Amino acid sequence: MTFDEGQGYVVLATIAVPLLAALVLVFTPGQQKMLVRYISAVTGAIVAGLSIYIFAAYQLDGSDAQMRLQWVWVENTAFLGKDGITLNLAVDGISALMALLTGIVAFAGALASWKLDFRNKDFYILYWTLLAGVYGTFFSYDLFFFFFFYELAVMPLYLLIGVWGSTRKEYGAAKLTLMLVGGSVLIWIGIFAVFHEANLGTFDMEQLWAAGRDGTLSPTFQKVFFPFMVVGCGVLAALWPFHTWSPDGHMAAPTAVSMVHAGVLMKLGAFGIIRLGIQMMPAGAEFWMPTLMVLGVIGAVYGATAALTQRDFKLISGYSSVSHMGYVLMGLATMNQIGVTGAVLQMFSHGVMTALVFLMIGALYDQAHTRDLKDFGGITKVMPLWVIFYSIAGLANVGLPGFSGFTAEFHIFVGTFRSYPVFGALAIFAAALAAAYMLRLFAIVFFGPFDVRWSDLKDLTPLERLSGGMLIASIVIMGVWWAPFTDRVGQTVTLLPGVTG
Amino acid sequence: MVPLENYLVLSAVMFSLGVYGVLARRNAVLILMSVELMLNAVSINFVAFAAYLDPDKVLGAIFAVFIITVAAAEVGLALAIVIRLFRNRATSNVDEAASMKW
Amino acid sequence: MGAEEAWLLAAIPAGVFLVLALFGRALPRGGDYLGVAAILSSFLLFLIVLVDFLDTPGKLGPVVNDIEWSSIGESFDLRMGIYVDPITIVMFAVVTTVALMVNIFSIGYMKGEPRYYWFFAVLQLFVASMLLLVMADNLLLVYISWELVGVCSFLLIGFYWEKRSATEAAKKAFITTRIGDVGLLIGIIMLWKATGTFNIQEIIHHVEEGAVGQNYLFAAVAFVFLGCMGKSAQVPFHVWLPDAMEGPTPVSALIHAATMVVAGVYLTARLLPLFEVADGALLMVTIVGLTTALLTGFMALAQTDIKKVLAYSTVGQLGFMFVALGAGHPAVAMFHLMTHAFFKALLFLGSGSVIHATHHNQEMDKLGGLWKKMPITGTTFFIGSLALAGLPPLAGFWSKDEIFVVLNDKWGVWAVAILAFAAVMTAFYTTRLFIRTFMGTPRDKDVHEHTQESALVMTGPLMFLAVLAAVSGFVVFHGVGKALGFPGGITEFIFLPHHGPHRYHFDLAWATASVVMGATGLLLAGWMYWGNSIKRSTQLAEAQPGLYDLIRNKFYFDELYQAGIDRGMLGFSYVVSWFDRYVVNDTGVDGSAQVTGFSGGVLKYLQTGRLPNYAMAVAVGVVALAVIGLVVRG
Amino acid sequence: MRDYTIFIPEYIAAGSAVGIIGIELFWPKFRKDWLAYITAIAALGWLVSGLFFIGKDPNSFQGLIRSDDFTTYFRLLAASIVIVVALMSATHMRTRTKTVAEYYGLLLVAGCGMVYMAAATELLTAYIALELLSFSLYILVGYLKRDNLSSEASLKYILLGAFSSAMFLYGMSLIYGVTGTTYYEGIAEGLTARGSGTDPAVIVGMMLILAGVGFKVSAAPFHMWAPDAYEGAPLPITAFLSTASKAAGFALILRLFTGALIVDAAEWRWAVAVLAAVTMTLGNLVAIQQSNLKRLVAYSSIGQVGYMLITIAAIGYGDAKVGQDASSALLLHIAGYVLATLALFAALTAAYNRTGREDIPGLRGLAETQPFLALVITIALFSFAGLPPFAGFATKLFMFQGATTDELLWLVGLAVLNSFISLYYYLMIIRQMYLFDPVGDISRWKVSPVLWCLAAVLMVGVLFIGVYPGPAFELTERAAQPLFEAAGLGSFQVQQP
Repeated sequence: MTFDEGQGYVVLATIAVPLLAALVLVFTPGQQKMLVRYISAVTGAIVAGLSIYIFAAYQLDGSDAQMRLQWVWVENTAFLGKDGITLNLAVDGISALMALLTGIVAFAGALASWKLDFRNKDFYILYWTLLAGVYGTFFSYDLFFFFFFYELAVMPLYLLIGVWGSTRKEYGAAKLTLMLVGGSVLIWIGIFAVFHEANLGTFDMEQLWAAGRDGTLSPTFQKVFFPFMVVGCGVLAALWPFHTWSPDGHMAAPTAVSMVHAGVLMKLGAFGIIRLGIQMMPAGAEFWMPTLMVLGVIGAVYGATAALTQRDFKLISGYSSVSHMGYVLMGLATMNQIGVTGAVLQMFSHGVMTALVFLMIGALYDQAHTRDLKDFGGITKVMPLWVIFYSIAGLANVGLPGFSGFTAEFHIFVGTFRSYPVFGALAIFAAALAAAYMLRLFAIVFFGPFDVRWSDLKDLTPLERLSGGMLIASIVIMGVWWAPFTDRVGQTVTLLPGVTG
Repeated sequence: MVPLENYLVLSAVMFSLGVYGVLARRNAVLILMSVELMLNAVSINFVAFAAYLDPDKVLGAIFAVFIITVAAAEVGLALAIVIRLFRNRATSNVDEAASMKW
Repeated sequence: MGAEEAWLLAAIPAGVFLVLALFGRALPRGGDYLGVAAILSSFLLFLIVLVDFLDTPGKLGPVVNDIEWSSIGESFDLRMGIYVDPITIVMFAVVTTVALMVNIFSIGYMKGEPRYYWFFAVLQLFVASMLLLVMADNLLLVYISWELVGVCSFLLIGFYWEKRSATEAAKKAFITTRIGDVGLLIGIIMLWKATGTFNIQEIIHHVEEGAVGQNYLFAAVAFVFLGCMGKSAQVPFHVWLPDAMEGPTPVSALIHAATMVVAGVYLTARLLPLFEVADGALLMVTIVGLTTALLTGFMALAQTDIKKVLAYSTVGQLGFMFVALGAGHPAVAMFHLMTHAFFKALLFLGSGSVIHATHHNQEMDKLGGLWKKMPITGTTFFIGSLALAGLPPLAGFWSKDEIFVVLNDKWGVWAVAILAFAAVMTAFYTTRLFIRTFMGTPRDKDVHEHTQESALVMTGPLMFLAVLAAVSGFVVFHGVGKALGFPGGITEFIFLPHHGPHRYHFDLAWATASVVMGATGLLLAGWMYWGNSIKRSTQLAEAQPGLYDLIRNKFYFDELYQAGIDRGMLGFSYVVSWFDRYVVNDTGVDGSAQVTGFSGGVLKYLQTGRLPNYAMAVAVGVVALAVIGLVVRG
Repeated sequence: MRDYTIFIPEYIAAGSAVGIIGIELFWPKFRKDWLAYITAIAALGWLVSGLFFIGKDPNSFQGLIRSDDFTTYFRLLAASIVIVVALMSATHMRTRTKTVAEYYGLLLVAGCGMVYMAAATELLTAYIALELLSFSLYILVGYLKRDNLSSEASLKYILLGAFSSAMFLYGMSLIYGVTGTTYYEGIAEGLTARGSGTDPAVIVGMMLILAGVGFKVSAAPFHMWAPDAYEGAPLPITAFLSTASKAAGFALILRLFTGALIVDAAEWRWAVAVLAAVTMTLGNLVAIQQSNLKRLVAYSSIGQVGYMLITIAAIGYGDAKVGQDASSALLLHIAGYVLATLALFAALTAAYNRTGREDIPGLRGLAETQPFLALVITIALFSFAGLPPFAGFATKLFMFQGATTDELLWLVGLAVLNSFISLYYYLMIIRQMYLFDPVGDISRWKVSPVLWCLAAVLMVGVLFIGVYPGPAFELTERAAQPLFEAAGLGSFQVQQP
């Protein structure tokens, strides 16, 4: 076993460990709530460790996919030829970063759910299943498994939100699930068409990408089916106007689910656009990217504008996610190295900071049982640490230098400006709107006269501090010293077809 | 010799009459009889085709025999069910047996 | 240790910030001594850098030290580093000196305040960011530190967050400057797009080579200038600065008078070669500066809050600096920047001393006759006021005088006239402020009785700054400069490479005119307010009620903005929210679900439960298929 | 050469059926649930004897019956279904009727019918097999004599069944008239020899045949009987209807359409596509509005039929390779679908035994009172909806992929859209189980061990096919291979790139 193969098993472990945890939990008695928590915490720690390892061990030697693991799954059967379906796991610069994000957020989310008491076993089973799906999607180099894990990540959401959620949870859960699965309808169709058109008898993505590059998938074909892939994935990435699950879904979701969903799952959509759109159909990308740019800009401005007057914490975050994912789409749509890198960085950045925001909202809501901004005031007095954490997330959200948001948005702005100056300017303007809605929240909730009815609020628990601290560390590291991130992402981005220098 | 077309027309007419009966009748027994009419039309078809087209002249005839047999069984079964319905509801009108819908 | 290591200046306060932010609460006295020590070491380092810089062979060449920061493929190479040149040195001097004074002053002023440690922590962060800002060699780093100082400003304005007004002011400051920053970032990226680099010197080089088209360059420069206007509170972005006075007074002295608000001036000075190449850019700068100087002069006339008066005067003085830049003389602007920093910090700290002594009373109407009670504060404040009014031989005189000279050279007499009027108003309201606060008889006995002179920890910085306010103007002279190590005086020390040095000449005519302006304002104010009387001014206000209201209400800028935000931005937001809820969501998303469900509800009635209908369906199906097969396809 | 050995498995099944009826006839006090277990054991014997046929050379009985891997596949499927349904019925039927021997006997007989529908290579044989299955089902559907709904369902089913088999027969007679034979191979030859050009008799005959088989698999608009029959039938029979009956229908269709009618594919493939589109859309849309679980499953299975029909259309549109691939995938999907359906019904039966309610709110709070059943139901429903890691995802993906041709991409798209719609009503069921608290008794209750094991095994099966579809897919590929060899099109090798 070579070293690279050994690393392949590390990659496999990121999928296997959560699944194993879910399986172990299935056989854990539901009354043993503490045991369930410990299992989950340990799993989270392992997964985070593996993710950090993968990120750190990713070689900056100019090669693309590394740490490969290849197991034949189904081949030479019916229409499946050689390598028809393989469990083909590998890491590239983009997925290395996404894995890091997932590891951190998953661990943080597992800790954040410590307080959960109602059927926590079932919760964690679904939670870890979801995360296995997320990891699988990021690492799969096989279209079948890519989509398999993609759907696997979406599937548990209905129950996670429906059972453990809050405000209008049934509606939110159903809408979220249906919209996401509705998006994958388009992906299904796209997959069928691509497989049929490429006629290679394999779901191996690298072969399909090659087919996309060398014209086996004709330009006309790519133009027709690119929207299927991109809109399908775009729903998960809150592509305007398919974003409305985001506010309602986030409002309904429990803390950890919001964290993972906004933090990681939405990134699957953008990731899918890279994998299935840019990499598979470069000609289609060239044709459609201006349209995606327009939608991204609309999303960015629209989300920020709508967030300006919301009164619910989670609605603000929901709309702000729409806005930030708009940036991601813009970055991808630039089709130049800087913009696409920025988009990937923004995926990470938005992931950690939104996870932090939702963690904080959860910490408040668990005690206050209301999320109406107007109910609060001067919270700093009783929850200073909470305010500091929230502020860091908020300021990262605003794109303040020193925090990850800036690093990412800066690259996106530069990339966008390069190709579409006017949209770049609009995007920067939307960032100013972000300052407006965030500061409005700060001003109303953190500051001003203290309302005595909140004297009983407790500040963050040690676990919340730990999970929040990890997220903050990621935010700050990326904000201050982003070379490790750009190096890895850039290495892959430069190899993407159609992405210019 | 009577041309084949005559048989076919006869069969078609009988079949259509059967279909009409199924669609128009409300009494389960009458519907059953209409179905028998249709089956008989099929039998005519088979026998006629066998006589005119099949070199062995046997396949169609065998088919007809089987159809008759199966039809008999079918009628037996169906009548039993109709009777049970009648016992339960005191009617053999199919329109009244419509408690399951939508 | 040399100028290459100037980054240590910023690193030390930054480190102390982390220590204070994390552990300050647990430290005895909130760790204020750490703060002072950090700034002191920065100050000392500055002196080392200065000496090293002046000793550098090759005559004051810039010092560059940069490292590879990040890169993406071949296309995007980012280097970060420091660039130390005379402009930087001057900024170092201003920032470290004033910061040191303010830190010491704050020990007395902030005593007993809640979150004492936090105040010092953020102060350190501010100093670090500000120092980073002035030594950054590229626009990206400038933007980064630019935003960081903005956040510090936000945090410190909102220091008393329990007060709704402080919170609102902080928000306003942040968002207003942020709008300017949008421009700045756009401008930076436009420049990058045209030149492929963020490095300031390289950009200047490319632009001077003519690599950028005129219109494009003007647009880029105008956007950058938008950011400068926001940060330096130029009309129409000036609204945040007076409100920012909600913060603790030392903060007002350091951030909102001496250092942060001059960042715009600094950046414009730094990029002035671009402004010179772009047609009309200098005129734009001049117009903005003149407008600001004039309008804020008016606004300051009717203010009764000590700090508000000073705030408007700050904005006005920043206008002066921009005028100097608009005239194409960064050296003059930087000179005024420096003298202004000293005397304005002095004034703010002095007003802080008053406020502290009177238990947070800053309304002139309740003060008066404080000189006797607070002799040191009064004296130093007097020196500061005269410097602001521009009377010789105080620092403000020399720098302001130079501005008139270069303005006249560049744009002629009409501009000078406007600025002169502003200068007269400056002298007027400064005098008014001094008289109403320190002279006459106390208007509020209660306040007056409890007032006593501040402790040495506060008066010490006042005295130090008073000395600087008095003498720092002399650095303009060749002799003084030579003695200090930069022969030719400060204007020759700071110059744009291709301009060649500009040596200061004392011009008696301009000096006289300048003195006349100051004296006019001073006498006018004395005539109006001397002797504890506001009868004359009241009469004046009653004579021109419309004008008075206009000035008193600051030309209704705030109201206009408020309406714009409420009606425009928030209204738009409500429209978008409504659209999102009812059109996109309820109609689009839920609607399609309902249509689907409804069609199911209609279709299910096909299942009538009646057998003949079922049979009919079968028959119809067959017939339809057969007909299609025969007719349509056949 | 008459090789009767190919009938051995069915001898076992039919013999056992007679034996079981005999037991109750002569020993009326015999425990009813034991009869169920005997049936299951008999079916197990049937299954085991069927295993011996795997991989044997194809063998034809007088050109009427073909024993090949395709037959074996459906034999194994039929035996498995019978085992599961018999076990399901053990507790369910014990309290609901006085005599159950015929019930189990007919179950076995129906299974035999299913096998011969798959094995028949001649029209009359196919017809007899079809009627064997149908007659058994007519009785089984109406087995609850005192239940009004059961009788009504049976009546509707038999009358419509007779009506449609008359149509089917009329179609057969027309084909016979055109080709002069009833053997599939002969028909194919006859149609080929007839040359090109549209013959009205052929078209009408094919449409009538289509109606006949469409009725069997409940394709719209021939589906009307299904919801009512499903609702009226005892729960295990509903399970049988939606699995065995459908699978048998498709077995017949595959044999007939690939063996006999493939040469005139241009005449029927569009009709199948249209039927598929109508069927899936109607089934799924109407399913949204159902409140009775059985009816809901009925409509949902109608939707499933729509998906499966796409492959039939693809066989018509594509070449032999496409046909082969599509039918392999179809067989795989049928396997997955059968597993999930049986799992669902095993769980529903257990729930019904406890609550006696068959409407959706009857499942309210099941996650609290019986989490295992809730889990099984959820997995089955997600499998229907095509979500991983359950069978439905992989099999549906393969089936649609196999059916994707240039002409049918639109239909595949519609199918995916429909399966998305179906998720909505599946979620409505899951919602009742998980999102709401149980009403009344909230204590945990126990499922009978048999049903528990049954559900567990089926659930594992669903998961296995979903996660590792390879072995099953290879199996179904082998099962589908004889179809295209027997058609006289010449055997072809699956191309290995």
